[in-house]
Amino acid sequence: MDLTEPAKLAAFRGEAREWLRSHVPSEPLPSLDTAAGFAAHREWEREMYDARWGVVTWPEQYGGRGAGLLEWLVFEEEYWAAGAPVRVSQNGIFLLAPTIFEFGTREQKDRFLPPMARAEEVWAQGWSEPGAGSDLASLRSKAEKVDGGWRLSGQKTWSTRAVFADWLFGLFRSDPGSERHRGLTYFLLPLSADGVTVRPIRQLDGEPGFAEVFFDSVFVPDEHVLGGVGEGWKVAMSTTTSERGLTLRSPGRFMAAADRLIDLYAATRVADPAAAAAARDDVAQAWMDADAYRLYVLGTALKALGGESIGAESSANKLFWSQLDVAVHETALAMLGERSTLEDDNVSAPWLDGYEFSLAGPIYAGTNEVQRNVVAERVLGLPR
Amino acid sequence: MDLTEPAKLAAFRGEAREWLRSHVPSEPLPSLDTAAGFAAHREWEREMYDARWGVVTWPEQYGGRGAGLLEWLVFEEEYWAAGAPVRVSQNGIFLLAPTIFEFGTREQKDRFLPPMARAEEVWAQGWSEPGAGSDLASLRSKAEKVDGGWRLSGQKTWSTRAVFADWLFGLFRSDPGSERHRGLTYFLLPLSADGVTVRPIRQLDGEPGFAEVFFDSVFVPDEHVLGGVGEGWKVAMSTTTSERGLTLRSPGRFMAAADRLIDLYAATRVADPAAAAAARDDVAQAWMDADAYRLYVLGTALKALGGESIGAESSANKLFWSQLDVAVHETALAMLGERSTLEDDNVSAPWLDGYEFSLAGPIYAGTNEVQRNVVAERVLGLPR
Amino acid sequence: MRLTADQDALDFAASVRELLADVADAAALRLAWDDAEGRIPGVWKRLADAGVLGLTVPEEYGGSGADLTTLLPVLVEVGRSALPEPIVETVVGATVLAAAGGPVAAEWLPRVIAGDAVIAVRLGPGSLVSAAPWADLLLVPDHAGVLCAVPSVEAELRSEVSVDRGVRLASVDVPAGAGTALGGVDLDAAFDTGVVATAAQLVGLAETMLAMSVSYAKTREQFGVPIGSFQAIKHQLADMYVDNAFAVPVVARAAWSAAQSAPTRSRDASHAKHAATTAAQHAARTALQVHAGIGYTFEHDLHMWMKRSWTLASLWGTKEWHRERVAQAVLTP
Amino acid sequence: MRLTADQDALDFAASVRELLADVADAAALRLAWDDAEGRIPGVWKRLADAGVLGLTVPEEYGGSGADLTTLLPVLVEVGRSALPEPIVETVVGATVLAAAGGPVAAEWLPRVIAGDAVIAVRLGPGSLVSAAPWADLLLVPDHAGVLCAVPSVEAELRSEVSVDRGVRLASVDVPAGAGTALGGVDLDAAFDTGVVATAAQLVGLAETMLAMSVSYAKTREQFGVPIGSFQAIKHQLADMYVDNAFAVPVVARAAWSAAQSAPTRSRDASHAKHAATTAAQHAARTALQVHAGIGYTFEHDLHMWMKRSWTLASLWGTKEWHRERVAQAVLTP
Repeated sequence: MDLTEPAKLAAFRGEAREWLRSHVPSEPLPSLDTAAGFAAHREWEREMYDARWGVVTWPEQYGGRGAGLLEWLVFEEEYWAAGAPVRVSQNGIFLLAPTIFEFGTREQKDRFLPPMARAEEVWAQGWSEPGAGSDLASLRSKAEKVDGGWRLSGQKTWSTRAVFADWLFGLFRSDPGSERHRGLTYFLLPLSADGVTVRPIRQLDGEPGFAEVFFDSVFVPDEHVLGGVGEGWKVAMSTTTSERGLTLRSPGRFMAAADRLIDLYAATRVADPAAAAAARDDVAQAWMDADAYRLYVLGTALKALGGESIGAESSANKLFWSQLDVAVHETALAMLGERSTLEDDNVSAPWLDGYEFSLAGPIYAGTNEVQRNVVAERVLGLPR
Repeated sequence: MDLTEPAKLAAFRGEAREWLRSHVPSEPLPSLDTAAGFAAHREWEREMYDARWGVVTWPEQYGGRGAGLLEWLVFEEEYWAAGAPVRVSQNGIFLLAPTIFEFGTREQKDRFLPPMARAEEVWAQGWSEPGAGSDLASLRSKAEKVDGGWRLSGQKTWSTRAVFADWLFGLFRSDPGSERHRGLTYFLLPLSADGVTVRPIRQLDGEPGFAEVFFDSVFVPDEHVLGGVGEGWKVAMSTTTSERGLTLRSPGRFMAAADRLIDLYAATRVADPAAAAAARDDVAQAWMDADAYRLYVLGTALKALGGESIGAESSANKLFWSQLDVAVHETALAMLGERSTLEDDNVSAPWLDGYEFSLAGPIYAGTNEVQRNVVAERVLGLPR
Repeated sequence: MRLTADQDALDFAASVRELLADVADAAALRLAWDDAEGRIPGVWKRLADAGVLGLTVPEEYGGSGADLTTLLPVLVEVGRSALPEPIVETVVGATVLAAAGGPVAAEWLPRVIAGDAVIAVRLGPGSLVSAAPWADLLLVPDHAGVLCAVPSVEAELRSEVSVDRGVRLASVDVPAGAGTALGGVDLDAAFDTGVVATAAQLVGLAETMLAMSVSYAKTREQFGVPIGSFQAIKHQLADMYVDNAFAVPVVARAAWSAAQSAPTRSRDASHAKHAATTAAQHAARTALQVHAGIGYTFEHDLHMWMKRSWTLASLWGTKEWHRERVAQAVLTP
Repeated sequence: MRLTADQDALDFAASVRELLADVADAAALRLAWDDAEGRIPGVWKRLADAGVLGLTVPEEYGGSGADLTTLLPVLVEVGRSALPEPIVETVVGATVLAAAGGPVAAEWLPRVIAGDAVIAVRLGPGSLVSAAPWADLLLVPDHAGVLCAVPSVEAELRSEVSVDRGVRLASVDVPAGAGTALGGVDLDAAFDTGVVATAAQLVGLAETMLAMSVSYAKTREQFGVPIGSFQAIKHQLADMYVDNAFAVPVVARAAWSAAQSAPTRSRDASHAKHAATTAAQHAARTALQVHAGIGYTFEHDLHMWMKRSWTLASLWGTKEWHRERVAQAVLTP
């Protein structure tokens, strides 16, 4: 066993911390769900990209540092500890990019990765449909082959960032006779294309965090098909695995939240000792769970580096962080008491926002009910 | 609304309390799962019967007081508050007797009720079979019609008290071609009958609290069939409903347990303040839940007295008390710390026994998984 | 004995339920949420005309002189409909005024009964005053801690913005010398009345969230079947049902104890708030999980009930505060 | 970096696992439970011969001088098999003796390594001494609170009867003047070693209870299908898996911190005991619910693992005690 951080990794951490310390905006950026906020977040991404901190895990030729899993975990710890903004490019750099690296042509990589990394092109996802949520394989939006490309028709929903994003990646049924996982194709298209209509959906906090996207015979050229025609499911799964797995919910985020919770506890101990006393055990539990999550992900990363596959662990992972995230925020709100629902309170507002955000955790990227099925059937081998 | 205890009820309470105060054995009786303990419990039942406290809800002609539901709840509160022994006659007086009163012939009532009430004949139940637990309707033990009666063959299991009991009531498949709920008949038979073999099963605490019962062509005369031939399921359900419902888990039992928990808390606050502090919230929760259970059952009883049917409420009831019972004991064991597993410690032993007993709660009389299905389907109307 | 409200009280509540279904359905609620004032026009007057606002006001002031057990089922209906109206605040305020008596009571109580005045109160551990921005009269402690009746025009309010657009919260400062001191009032009793009234609303909120979830689970299909046929959904909804079913009689008993000024009044009120808050929070979490994506949207009605359960959980003492109050009552010899 | 034991340690643990499967299966365990002595004849010597007992003893005393991270996977195996042998007590005792050095260490450590001596220790918040009735040497505080090495023949034991027949607990009284005072020992470090070693066993217990439950759920049929095909069973088992999966790395890290005498050693040890205890208690409850009736019997093996999880949860500090210890480390600036 060896948990000492290697010198090279420690140096990387130091470099990241130093840069973040001097560049993270002192004031929080305006909400990502407003035009102004979206633009401000694009600028921040560009600033990171220029310093080669935007896509650390990418190859240098695409503006990254070719960072490995451990560097990535370290960078995320430093990123969130520094109180840096949420990543507007998240869908692209964490969900789509790994798929492009795996399935994209040389032309697609050169066309899509650089503007994605610079946040000049922000991506929205097109997975779910009104009738296809947890049951993703039941989607019906279709793609008809035409000369030189395809015509897409149908509707997607829960498309995160689609209101302000530039491009969308998603699955469409390219074989009319097909069912379930077969006959699907993975398309990339600009939201500005003719026939695309984006209808914002106000989420729990009232902001248009996601949207419905309607497709009325939208033309997409053949070169914007990612992976093989009819192989969309296989291609997409590589993405949703990474979504559930390591690359979307880095421990740094929860460690930072647990640290903020401890600060809140310290303040509450002065302002409302009884409320602090009642929350003490939960605060300790939250810190322990965040620490356990960090260790579990580290262990999984080391396994992956050791060549082991990490498939269904990502479901256990998602169950744990999504419950941890809700619990951390519930504990904070309990301490905030009568002020916990105030949107104009500097202390409460971030916790309230965070709570509303955390409530999506057990739902998206495969509900926790689906995740428990996955653990039971694929990890434990129970009958379907 | 009116929660004042009527004068007549208060008088009944006073009479019961007075009698119990002067008659409940000062020393706990030896374990029910030993021959000596079983005999001692029979004597106690006989003593209660002679004072007409044994079967208070029965008609006076059978040794009861014709007590209503409210009197019964009051008696149970006083009974458990007085620290009186567990009821060795339980299976008979609470499970079988209501069925005999409903379905029995005049002869059967006169034959079986008096010795049951005097604990001269203690009853064991014969429901479950190795292949039929939660899925009770799948039972296979059979009854063949012969001249003047029936011949029973097969095996029952989890037969509570069967090791020392005198008689058994149970379901057997009297129509060989039948399936599921059809073709079952309800039989009464002495465990001393030829062809009956009782094999004790040691339960969690190592004591033979229940048994397997084997039937090798056991003759049972026609007059010991309860209810109609082939109508056993309907007859039995009236019993299992009462088992799940009001008459087996009276609130008095949990109120007494919560009060003992509060005493333990007070003692722990002196002996191990940190352990008491850690348990404080759980102790308060336990008291609140016991009190809520008392109120819920009172409300249900008042509904029943108002002529409303209480069917599926009994499943909600079972879910609540079984979880409450486990929680009360877990809280006690947490306070007892390193001494919590000691069988020879006067303080720990009763809590440890109680914990082991409580662990059966979520399992028997229909597992809590089955109960949740019942609530979801029969109360909430969700699809099967 | 009877653990539910009397039949006439139930009938009255049923009529209020019809009234609210008529004038305060989800669509009306949504309009109120988007409205700067945050209330449903006309409802207050309708409630007054129906006799809700005067129900617990003593007859000498023109009220019906009923006790909390009679009002209880109405408060459950108010919770069921997530009504954005200051009923609890006004009812508690009227109770305080009636107990204080004198000219202030004589002046204000008839106006309350007629639906011409809203009262907001500050009692218990909190410092925010719910409904203060809506109130005509504020019952708040002055700098010396003496409860005073202060016309809101004379008070200084700092309004807050709650995630629940159906409530209005504010801090209130009373200038020295403003208002009329109220003597001879049992403030603990008044607080407990507000606590039980809030618990009743929480029970109603939980019932509606359960009903919404059950009907959604029956109709929403995934994997070719209604999601309500999955055991994972069934069991979550069953637990949600059980939690609230066991809170209901606890709240009823608390209303009885308050009406009777029983020695256990405060303990029972705290038990009620704790049980109802736990049930409503559980219901909100489960309802969202069962609705999944659609429940996470502002377009769907669910969030208005969820957020009301958040605010009512945080007002009149948190469940942790009330659990400790119960602990002090039952754990201290 | 590496969060699991080194390969040679894993290989060694695998060989111990084979040994235990051979000489300490459930049948042997059952015999030990029914036996007055409560141990499995010959196993102790076999473990000594395999090098388990000397693994962490310094080489100067004839041991292998390995640290806790090397012993860790062996301790998980001990937990998996619910082995009724005083390994943790003896390992911790040997650590204390080695730290104290001198003639006592020189006399006893070789005997420990050879499997000729069992040590029991009293450290931490508890007052019961686990394995004392089996011990040849007791390391317990005298009346002045100084830790002494006392041959058990010189001590007064009051044995207790635990529901777990695979442990032996006793209160120990040391007559004035008996034994040898042990100086220069970091008792907190020794206690933390025992805490982490116990946590490792709890993780192993949980793994076995999960495996038992999964295989039962695959074979037991009700309503015409394996009960493991019911979502209610699947989800309980999935949660059980997740709970333990996240405790494993916490325990590993604690072993590393102990081996390195890291400043966070005590915090990490307490975190490990808390996480492993929570996982094992959760596993015991779920395993019984999944097994239902059959799991409630003394004939079935499950109860031996359940009860071991109860005793190990209660020894070396309860999870509440350890949670508070973590709280004091992370919540106090």
